[in-house]
Amino acid sequence: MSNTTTERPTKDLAPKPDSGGTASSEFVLRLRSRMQQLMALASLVVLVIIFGLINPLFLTPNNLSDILLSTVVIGLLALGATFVIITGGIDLSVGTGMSLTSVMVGVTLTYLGLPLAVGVLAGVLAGAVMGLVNGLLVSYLRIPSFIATLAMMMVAQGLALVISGTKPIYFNETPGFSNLALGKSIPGLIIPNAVFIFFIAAVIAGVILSKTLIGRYTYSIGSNEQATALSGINVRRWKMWIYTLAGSFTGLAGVIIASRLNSAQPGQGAGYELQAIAAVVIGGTSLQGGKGSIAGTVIGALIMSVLTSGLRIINVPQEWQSVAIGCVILLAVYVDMLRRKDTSEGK
Amino acid sequence: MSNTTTERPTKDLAPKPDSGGTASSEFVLRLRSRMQQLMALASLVVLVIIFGLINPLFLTPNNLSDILLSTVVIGLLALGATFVIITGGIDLSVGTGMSLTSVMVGVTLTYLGLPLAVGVLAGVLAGAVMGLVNGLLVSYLRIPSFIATLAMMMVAQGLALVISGTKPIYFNETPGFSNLALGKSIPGLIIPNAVFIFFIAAVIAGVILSKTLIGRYTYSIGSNEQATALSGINVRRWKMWIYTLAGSFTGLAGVIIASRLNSAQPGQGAGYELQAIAAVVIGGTSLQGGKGSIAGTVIGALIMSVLTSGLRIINVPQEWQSVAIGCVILLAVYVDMLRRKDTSEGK
Amino acid sequence: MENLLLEVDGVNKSFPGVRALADMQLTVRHGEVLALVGENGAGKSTLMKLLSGIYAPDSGSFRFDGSNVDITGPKIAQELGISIIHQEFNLMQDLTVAQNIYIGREPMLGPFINDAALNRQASALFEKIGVNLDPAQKVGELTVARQQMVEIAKALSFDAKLLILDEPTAALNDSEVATLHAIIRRFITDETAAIYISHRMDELKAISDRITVIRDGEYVDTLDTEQTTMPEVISRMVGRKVAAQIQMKPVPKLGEVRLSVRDLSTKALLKDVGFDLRRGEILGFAGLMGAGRTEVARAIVGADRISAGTITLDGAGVKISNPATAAELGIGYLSEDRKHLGLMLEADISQNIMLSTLGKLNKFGFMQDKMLNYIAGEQIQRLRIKTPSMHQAAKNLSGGNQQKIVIAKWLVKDCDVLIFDEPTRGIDVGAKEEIYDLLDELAASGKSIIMISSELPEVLRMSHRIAVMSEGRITGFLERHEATQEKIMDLATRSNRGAVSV
Amino acid sequence: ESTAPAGDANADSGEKPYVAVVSKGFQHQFWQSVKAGAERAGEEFGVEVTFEGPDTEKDVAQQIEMLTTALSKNPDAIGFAALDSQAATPALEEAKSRNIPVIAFDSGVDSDIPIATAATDNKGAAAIAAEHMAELIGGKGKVAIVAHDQTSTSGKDRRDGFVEAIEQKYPDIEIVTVQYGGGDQLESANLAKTIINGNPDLKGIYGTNEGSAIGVVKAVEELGMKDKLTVVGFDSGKAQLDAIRSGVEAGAVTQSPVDIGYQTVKAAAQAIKGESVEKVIDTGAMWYDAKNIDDEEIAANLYE
Ligand SMILES: Nc1ncnc2c1ncn2[C@@H]1O[C@H](COP(=O)(O)OP(=O)(O)OP(=O)(O)O)[C@@H](O)[C@H]1O
Ligand SMILES: Nc1ncnc2c1ncn2[C@@H]1O[C@H](COP(=O)(O)OP(=O)(O)OP(=O)(O)O)[C@@H](O)[C@H]1O
Ligand SMILES: [Mg+2]
Ligand SMILES: [Mg+2]
Repeated sequence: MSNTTTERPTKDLAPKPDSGGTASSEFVLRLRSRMQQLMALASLVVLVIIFGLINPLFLTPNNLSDILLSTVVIGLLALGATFVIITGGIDLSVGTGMSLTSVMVGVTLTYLGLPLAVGVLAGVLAGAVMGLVNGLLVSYLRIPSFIATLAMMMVAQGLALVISGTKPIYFNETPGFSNLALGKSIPGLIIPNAVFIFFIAAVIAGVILSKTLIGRYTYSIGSNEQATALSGINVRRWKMWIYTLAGSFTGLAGVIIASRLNSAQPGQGAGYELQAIAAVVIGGTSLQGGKGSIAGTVIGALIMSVLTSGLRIINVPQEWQSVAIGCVILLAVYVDMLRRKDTSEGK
Repeated sequence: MSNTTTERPTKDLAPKPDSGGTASSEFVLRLRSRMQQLMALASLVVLVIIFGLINPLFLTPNNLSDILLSTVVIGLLALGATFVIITGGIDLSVGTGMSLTSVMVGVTLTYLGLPLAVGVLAGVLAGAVMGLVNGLLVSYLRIPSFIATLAMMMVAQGLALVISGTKPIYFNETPGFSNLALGKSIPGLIIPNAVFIFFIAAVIAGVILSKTLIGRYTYSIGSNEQATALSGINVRRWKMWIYTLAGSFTGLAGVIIASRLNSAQPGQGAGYELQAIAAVVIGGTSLQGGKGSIAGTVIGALIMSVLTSGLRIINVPQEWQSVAIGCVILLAVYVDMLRRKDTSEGK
Repeated sequence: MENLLLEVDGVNKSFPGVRALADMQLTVRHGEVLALVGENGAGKSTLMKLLSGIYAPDSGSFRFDGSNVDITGPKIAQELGISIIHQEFNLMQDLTVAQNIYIGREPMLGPFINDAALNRQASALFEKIGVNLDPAQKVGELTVARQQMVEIAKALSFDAKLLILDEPTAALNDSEVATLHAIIRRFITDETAAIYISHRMDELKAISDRITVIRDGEYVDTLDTEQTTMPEVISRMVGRKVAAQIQMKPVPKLGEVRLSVRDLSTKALLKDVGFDLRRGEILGFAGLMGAGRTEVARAIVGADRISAGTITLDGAGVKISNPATAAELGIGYLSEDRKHLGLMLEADISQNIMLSTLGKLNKFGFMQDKMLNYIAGEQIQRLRIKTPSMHQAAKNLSGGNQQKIVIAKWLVKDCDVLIFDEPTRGIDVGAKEEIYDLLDELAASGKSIIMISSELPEVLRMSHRIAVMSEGRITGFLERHEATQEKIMDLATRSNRGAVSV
Repeated sequence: ESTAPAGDANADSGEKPYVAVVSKGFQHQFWQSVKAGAERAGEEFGVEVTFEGPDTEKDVAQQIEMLTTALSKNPDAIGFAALDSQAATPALEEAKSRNIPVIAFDSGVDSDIPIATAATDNKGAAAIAAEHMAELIGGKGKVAIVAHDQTSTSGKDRRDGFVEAIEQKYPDIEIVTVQYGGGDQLESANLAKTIINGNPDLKGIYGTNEGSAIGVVKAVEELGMKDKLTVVGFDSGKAQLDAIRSGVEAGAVTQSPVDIGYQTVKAAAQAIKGESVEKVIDTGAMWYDAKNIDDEEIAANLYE
């Protein structure tokens, strides 16, 4: 409590009794909210520099491009999870859900032989439907999101196995499909399409979150759901759509991983949800709801993949890698905490 | 607040000045809080009956005893997790943490050749230390519990591998050790010790939670951390101890699993945390903090193991098992919701 | 000087962008009740938070009972004998009343908490101070008013020398206020004193010995209650002369019936509630704590489920299943519980104000942020919300300013029927008048208003007609010309006489 | 600790050549034995070896990440055990285009890029288990399978090899259920007990890897059904060896994990030097039981 004192003010800013905001103090407040992202970005840069110093191979364009590529799947999952987490919920279904949507892509393209675009759409749609079901469970049946999405995680895992016949579905008949993720559309650049798709998805998510109605309601539901409802907003319906939106990012992740592996792997995905949530939280989004940003999530996802890849490239033995990742995550979040140092006791 | 409406005793609109709680209204309130557990218990009984009807072999004493035994490990982890969750936190480190503590038991008994009791103590203590670290991170460094325990999950996994030299440690030199879990101390009863240990641990946990200061502050911190701090309670210190307490249950789980497998398996445990949390939440403990009970957690853990075992014994194909578990969890929680039916827009 | 329990001298405290206290001073004598008054955001709560160890001062000194003290935490304050009832509740909703009161001081039986003794202790305390609470009930199940009683009981349970009450009566109605005053008087001895913060001027006269006025974080003056008049206090508060007595405007000619409620019942409390609300009418709702006024409002807007009853709007029957439907139909509800049901505390002011109107401010799916900020800025000016910026988090505002945000939220929404539940809770006298004028204006422009209030003078001042509730029923309607405090109290204390129909 | 050679190290640049081995797993003893074999060959042939593998044998994507990172380290050769050969194609093609030789191991890589494969024929190995199971239970009755994975190649092959062998040759044997315990001992023990409880007339259970087999052994021990059930396992591990010695488990099929690792790195070292390597190195699988468990040929392939 006593640490409020550290929020010591600049004495010159005497309050105007009925101001609508002085320009300078407004600037301070905005700067502060940007700081958080700057800080996370700084952690990221520091990590890159450290790994680069230890092993210069880390900084080769090829490796950096690989790191970007390895960010894509967790990154896409994290984009969707950001929305859900800002509402104060949690989404555990993204990992196996991704696996289910990739199977749906497989069914569409390989089993049904439909055109590529239809397959992509099917994947995204499958994700959206899954999100919709999550949303219905959470908002209309009022099942806590942890339970609803945990159940969905199990159901998706089972369905992925059932639908695929417990074996991978390959995309050999759709030769263009693996180009979707791995092709290099921009001549001269070694960065594969998947990375661009991820960044475009991130920009879209960012715009939705900060500039549209559904984004605003995402924040306000997370800030105070009851107050939002009493302000005449149909919280249940919006929440349903927010989960649906989140699900479609999972769907996109399913499409990309299928394209990257040139196969739909029904058994994988478990465990990805924790990584995605970690990326979101490292990016400064609060699990209490109401706060967060897409930029933060992108940085968080990058931190995770830089870490994983960096530890491998500097040949840290595998058993020590997880120890190191754990410690660095703690450090990154702690530095962030230090900066934000506010009066509330963290949960 | 709004949900108070339906929970108000209709009769007691104008309580008498001499209140102190009329016997009858107190009784109603208590009954109501028991109801929740009764409801979960009812779900459990219904499940048992259904499985028994489909396959009578499910009800053989042997199978029932096996189900109890299979509840023990997740159940112990869930006991600890209950404390953390009631404070409004979450503990993701219980799974791999259990693995680390079982390795510590192995080091004590097999590598150092110390007596059995020391080994058991070492396991519980290792868990407590891990919990303490979690607690320090959460309360003094104010790292969100999700992140702190996620990091601990990774660190514990790595350390278990490092300390054990990435191989299992066997207890062949300590012949009594496997009796700890599997021996049958009560003549004539087929139920193994591990089950009794679990129930004793549950009773202890229950008493601590409902009758002692640490338990009271667990609820209080979960209800309103700031108000608790303003009431002059050293929230940080208590939170640290609560996590430590929770960790010691993880430690006990590590001892039991080591005894049951007669070996410490450094690679296992990942994924157990979600099962433990699921057991806690199915048992009616709220992830928002402030609410929950040990009895609920025990029932929740039993529901999980009855479900898993039941679906196997009635030969549901594995890929459908997870679908079915997901659906039953939903149903169990939904029924519980329906009963609690409040008018507010819930989370 | 002689006989001082507390001396505050030269205290400064600033927050980012806000100078909350500037060279503040204050003295409290043994055996007195010192009232502390000032406009919303004047710095009253901040000063009290310094005294109770929640904030640390930037500079300045505190002398308590003759020695210099450094109050570094709530525990230190408790040990010194300073006990505080905060403006905002600090209760653990999931714990029982007794558990809340004695947290940190539980009677033990070996290693175990002796809950029986705990409840006995609490019962004894309630008896001693004359409040009426069930020690074993969960606090979350209590009404706001009863929660306030818990806070009071908790503060009194310490053997405090100095009792600080920061707007303890904002959630109470007159009879409860009287109870509280009796409690305070019993508390005061030659050894003790109390600081009493309130915006209800009539109370100051009743309870205080001296009145300290502060303005914009600065000390203004201290007056003897006996020798001063309220208009004098008010003029020092706001720094200008205020009209002594506001003229009550005559009841205007009302329009046709807009909202008509019949036989409204809920499972919990309401029984056959029925009334009509006309265009341009302000219908006041009076009643004792728990009478069911809030519940009527919540039932109408669909926040609570109704078990029976019909609602007709502009002649057509409507089914309102949730507040969103209500809002679409043009019915808005301002909740009495701003912290839990009104505000997004972490979000900034403009987001809070615009929450109910966001749906109208998007073009091709994108939010019109310029427009949004413009409107929010207008409201901040109009209601004189004291803040360095519209991007300040709501939690950083003073209580009264927070209440203004909630009001602003419904002013921008432009509903035809507005239900205001305790709209002036925590708002200072000057601003109150402005809000009254605002409501009058709204009514004059054809809006229909239901105003629920526990302050009888406010109900009498504002309402064109008054509905009085008791135990979930409407026990009577009073036209403005016939309404008096006595008649209202009579109706409010009736029980089981059946509902009065419209 | 080994560090990767910086820069574009080659066999002739003076530094030790570097072989990156990406396996299918890491934590299990089986993979640790492969790792030991790989490291032994590394010492013998003077090459630097790193060894890593995904957390679970389902995580195809994680393995691909490991393979790409390995490529970033400019290895002189790569040892690779594919969880899914197709998924690895782009990375393998990159290796090919950079003239980095790839040696496949364990269940092999279904592609013509690897210049050599040191592998176990999992289906064949499972068939061996089936033969012995059939023989031990007298050619008829009910058996069950506790498998370690439903989707990975090794999991499927060891299940299918067993099932096919039984179906073709032993019409009187019924496989009542296949359940998957993820190779987790506790989980496998719990589910094996349920299978036994649900099928009182069960004759035998087959566990498809170390964790599964040990789980089955635990179940049989805990239920005291040592003499009533025939347990057949896969791989080794101390608990399994003990069970075979004590008679709880009839026997198991072992691969040659150490040899797999050894042969992989050996082939890699040869390829780096430009020597020719055998295209297929069969590392074999053999049955062992209480009788031959201490034979030199067998014991060399068992790990504790
Ligand atoms: N934590 C904080 N951060 C920033 N500003 C704050 C904070 N707490 C209070 N303030 C500001 O300090 C000033 C004084 O607030 P305070 O709560 O003391 O007012 P008050 O006199 O109690 O008003 P009210 O009658 O409305 O309760 C206000 O302008 C308020 O916005
Ligand atoms: N005796 C009581 N015990 C517990 N809850 C009560 C009691 N009386 C009323 N309540 C509940 O408290 C809430 C507030 O009561 P209500 O809104 O009906 O009263 P009110 O007339 O607005 O009075 P106030 O807001 O001053 O308490 C309602 O939801 C009601 O169900
Ligand atoms: Mg105040
Ligand atoms: Mg009310």
